[in-house]
Amino acid sequence: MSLYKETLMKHFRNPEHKFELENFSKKQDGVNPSCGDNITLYTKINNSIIEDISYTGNGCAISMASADIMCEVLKNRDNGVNISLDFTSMLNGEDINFTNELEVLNVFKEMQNYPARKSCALLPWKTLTTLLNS
Amino acid sequence: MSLYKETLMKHFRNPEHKFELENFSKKQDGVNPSCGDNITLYTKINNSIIEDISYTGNGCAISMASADIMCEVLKNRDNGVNISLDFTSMLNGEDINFTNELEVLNVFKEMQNYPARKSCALLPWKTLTTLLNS
Amino acid sequence: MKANIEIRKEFPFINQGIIYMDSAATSLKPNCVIDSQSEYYKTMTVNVGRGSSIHNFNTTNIVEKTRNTIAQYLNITDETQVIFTQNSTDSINMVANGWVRQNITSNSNIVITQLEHHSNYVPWIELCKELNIECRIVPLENYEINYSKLIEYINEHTLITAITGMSNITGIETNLEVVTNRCREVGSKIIIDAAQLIVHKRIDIQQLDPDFLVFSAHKLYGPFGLGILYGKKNLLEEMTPVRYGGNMVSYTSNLTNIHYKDIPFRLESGTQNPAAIYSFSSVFNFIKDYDIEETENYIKGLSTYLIHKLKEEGDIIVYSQPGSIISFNIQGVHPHDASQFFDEKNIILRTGNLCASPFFANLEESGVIRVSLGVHNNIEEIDTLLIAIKEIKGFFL
Amino acid sequence: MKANIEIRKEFPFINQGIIYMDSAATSLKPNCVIDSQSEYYKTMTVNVGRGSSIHNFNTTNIVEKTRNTIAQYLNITDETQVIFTQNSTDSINMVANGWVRQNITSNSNIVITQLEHHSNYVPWIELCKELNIECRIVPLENYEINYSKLIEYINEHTLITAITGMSNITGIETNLEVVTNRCREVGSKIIIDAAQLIVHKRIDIQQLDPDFLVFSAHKLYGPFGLGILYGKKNLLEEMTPVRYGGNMVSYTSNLTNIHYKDIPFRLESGTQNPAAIYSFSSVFNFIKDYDIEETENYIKGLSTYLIHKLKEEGDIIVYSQPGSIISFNIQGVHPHDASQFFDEKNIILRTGNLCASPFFANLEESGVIRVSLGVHNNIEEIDTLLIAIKEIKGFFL
Ligand SMILES: Cc1ncc(COP(=O)(O)O)c(C=O)c1O
Ligand SMILES: Cc1ncc(COP(=O)(O)O)c(C=O)c1O
Repeated sequence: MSLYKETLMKHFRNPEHKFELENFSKKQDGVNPSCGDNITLYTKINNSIIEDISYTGNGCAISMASADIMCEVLKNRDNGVNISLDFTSMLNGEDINFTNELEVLNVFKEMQNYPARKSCALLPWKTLTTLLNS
Repeated sequence: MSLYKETLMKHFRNPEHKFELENFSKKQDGVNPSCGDNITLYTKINNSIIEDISYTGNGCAISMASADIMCEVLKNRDNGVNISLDFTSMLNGEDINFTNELEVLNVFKEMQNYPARKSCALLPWKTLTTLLNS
Repeated sequence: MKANIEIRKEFPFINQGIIYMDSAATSLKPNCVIDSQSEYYKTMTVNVGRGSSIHNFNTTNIVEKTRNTIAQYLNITDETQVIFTQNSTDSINMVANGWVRQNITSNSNIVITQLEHHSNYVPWIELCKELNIECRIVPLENYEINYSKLIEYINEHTLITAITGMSNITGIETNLEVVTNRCREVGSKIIIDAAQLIVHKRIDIQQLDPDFLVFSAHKLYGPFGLGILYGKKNLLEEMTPVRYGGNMVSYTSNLTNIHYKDIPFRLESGTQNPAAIYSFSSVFNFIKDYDIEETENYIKGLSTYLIHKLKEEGDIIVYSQPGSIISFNIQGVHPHDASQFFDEKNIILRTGNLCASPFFANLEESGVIRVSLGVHNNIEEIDTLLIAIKEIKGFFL
Repeated sequence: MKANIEIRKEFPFINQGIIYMDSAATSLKPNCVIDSQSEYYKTMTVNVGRGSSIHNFNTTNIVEKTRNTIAQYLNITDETQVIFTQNSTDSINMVANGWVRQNITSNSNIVITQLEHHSNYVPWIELCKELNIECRIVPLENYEINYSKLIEYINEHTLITAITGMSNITGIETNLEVVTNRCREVGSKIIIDAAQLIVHKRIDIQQLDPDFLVFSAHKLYGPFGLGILYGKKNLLEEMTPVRYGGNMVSYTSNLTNIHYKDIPFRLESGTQNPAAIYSFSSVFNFIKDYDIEETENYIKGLSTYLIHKLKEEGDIIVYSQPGSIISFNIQGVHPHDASQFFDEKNIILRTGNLCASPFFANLEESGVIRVSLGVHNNIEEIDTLLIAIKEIKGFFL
């Protein structure tokens, strides 16, 4: 199963950010209407920097791993919206390559070939965008 | 046009019963929902005998001729409902032959082969049945 | 435009020796439309849904691609404004019950015209009766909409004006600019019944800018069982669904809190007809070959000839002007009696009130003979029709 | 019953190397159904209406003959009680808005169950919310309807009980006798959602005696875009049409007095889908070759084997009993993750909440893997499915 990379399965099986943040400053629910997968994001944001972020939720390996990886790469960043845009573009087939701390996101490149599952990988990112814009 | 027999056209062109009866005792409207043809029957009924009958209306040659012929044969009769049943059966393909004063009704036998027009020929008879049963 | 003989080959129905002059009732279906419907059943079959399998995704994709194709054809920027319905009738009733009903107040009025098909007439009459609202019916003048009355009838209290883009009796195109301008002026919404117009004119939604517009696939070379409802985004979002069920639900909580998907899905409950949708998508390839203006000119040529001959014939009332639909009456002959003679020549056309009975309210006649032409018709067929008309006159007059 | 290898030839879709286990979403379409739909377009085409031409009459006749065929199949004495709709969802919403809405009073209640598909659930929830009426949702017990609660919930104030004849998740048949008896006892009307039941059981309306019963052609080997609504005559006559338009009007007078035809036509406004109706009529020839009980026994054999193997496998929750629908979960594996593995083996089945989310309200799981079998399936296909399940477990657990 080329879709289920090792990194992805690691984050699904042993998530590091799947809990409710204490003293979060902002919280956002997200649902994938195509399957019912749901997620809640918790963030501590300070001067537009995401100081801390975590999630809880229920969903398939792809959506949960995507959430865990997202939390990992976004901590201490302030450009969540842009990364979210790039991530979406990559899934939609654009030739985007993440580098440095973001490199791990490239495991989702394969999703280009699994259009039915794109929305799973996107759920946490969509929820994040809503949170950041609200 | 085998459908438009001479007798039929005669009744259509020179109807003898197409007027509003004076002092009618019962009146009934009828409409053919499949085409909008309409008819009004006027009767003078005494002891279940149709002493007089006439019609007015708007419709195709078949329905108007059928009305005129119906009035002609029903005058001074008391078995309108039965004749109506027989007439309907004939149109529906049953081997029925009218005799004596009713013989003229046989011109409608041809309608068996024109199913789309049956309801035209039946309109006055249906209206009659409603009138007699009401 | 392709040669008529080539065009005719595309439509299997007329290759049985039938003269088809009833395109306004339903257009002929080209082979590509018929075959793609079968293809769907043979190679795709599966139900559309938001399942997770790739097959499911693919069929869902077909539906969404078609939605996009339709949006592009009509110059609609946002494809979520294209709702799949059952037919024009369904679309109109959705607007009546899903939007107008919710927004009406006791001093609102609704404007319709005497030229409407029952499908854009009865829903409004019944809604107004039920809610005790004034329904203003714009009268006709010379078989056409009386525009000065129309302008008078549409006022600040008009919630919506429901009007046909082209009469299915006369074939005359409505001056939609006059109507939409008046509606804008006083704030009335406008719903355009494009059931007839769609096949004869390339509609540009951005230019025309209606609030709602409806049509049926089956009158645009497409399959039965598929209609389109276009609406302005905010209006569609305000609409209450008239059908609740599968596919529209996003998720539920506590058994009774039901969260719906966004438009278009919120308004498309129940199993859709993906075979019809796929089949309809092939129409848009098909019509690429037929420049719509060129085709209309060709048809106008045929009808100009027909109307000329009918007038020459005498004893004939013509309700139409040259165009795709020519309705007439042979004086003294009931349209249904005439129909027998057309049948015998294998000419399919329509007689009667054509589901537009208000048209006849002030006329002596209660129906017409309607010839409606399509790209497949030709002058020989018109001549056969004229022979039939001569025979009818000979027999009845 | 024909040999499986012969039966499989009738369904072109599976001759592409696909294992189709999603019959509950939509059944496979046999060649005769696909071909007759094309035949309609190629040789009949014309719109159905009450026109006066013979072609028109013939197509109208096809519709009426099919109505009669359906009535006979269901043992309905009067074919005017068979209404053509768009699908089950449409039929249910017609009853909700056309009959229940008109007959409800403030102390009425409506009874539904937690086992319903959204199509027989959301319309009632929303109607009750809108009219501020009590909606009583019969809970489940062991994935089945809790019948003692059902009997308790249905009381003298119950205007209608809406219940599925067979769950689209568990495949378990409802004990309809218990339900109808209780309804009779207290005077509740009953509407049966036979969307799933129709293909698995020969329904005898006179014996079952429901007030309303609905199903979709596409789940009975038929085309998309066609549903059936059966109703008791007096109830159909009382129904307010939910769509007004062409075909239903008998005549109009004074522009606003609209006289309607009798049922069924009064409830079938707008252009129908005669191609789908004609195509559906061929289903009734097709199923003559398949004794329904024999077929069910065959399918039950397959599913008994499947359930046995699933239980042997371990770590699997099975929600079904042997029958055509087997829903299960692999503990620890999200159904959508599993679906990837089925895709790779070309197995079409369904995962998720199956448009029946209330079922999951008290469960930890939010979806299932659903295998739904048809007459075309065979034991080799079940074995391929089992291999996929082994692979899933190996990968995820
Ligand atoms: C039990 C049940 N009821 C209703 C429906 C709705 O059927 P349709 O989508 O054809 O209206 C379905 C299938 O989707 C079903 O399984
Ligand atoms: C002008 C007009 N409006 C509406 C309709 C209704 O279309 P449908 O029956 O496809 O809903 C028709 C055709 O029947 C029509 O000609």
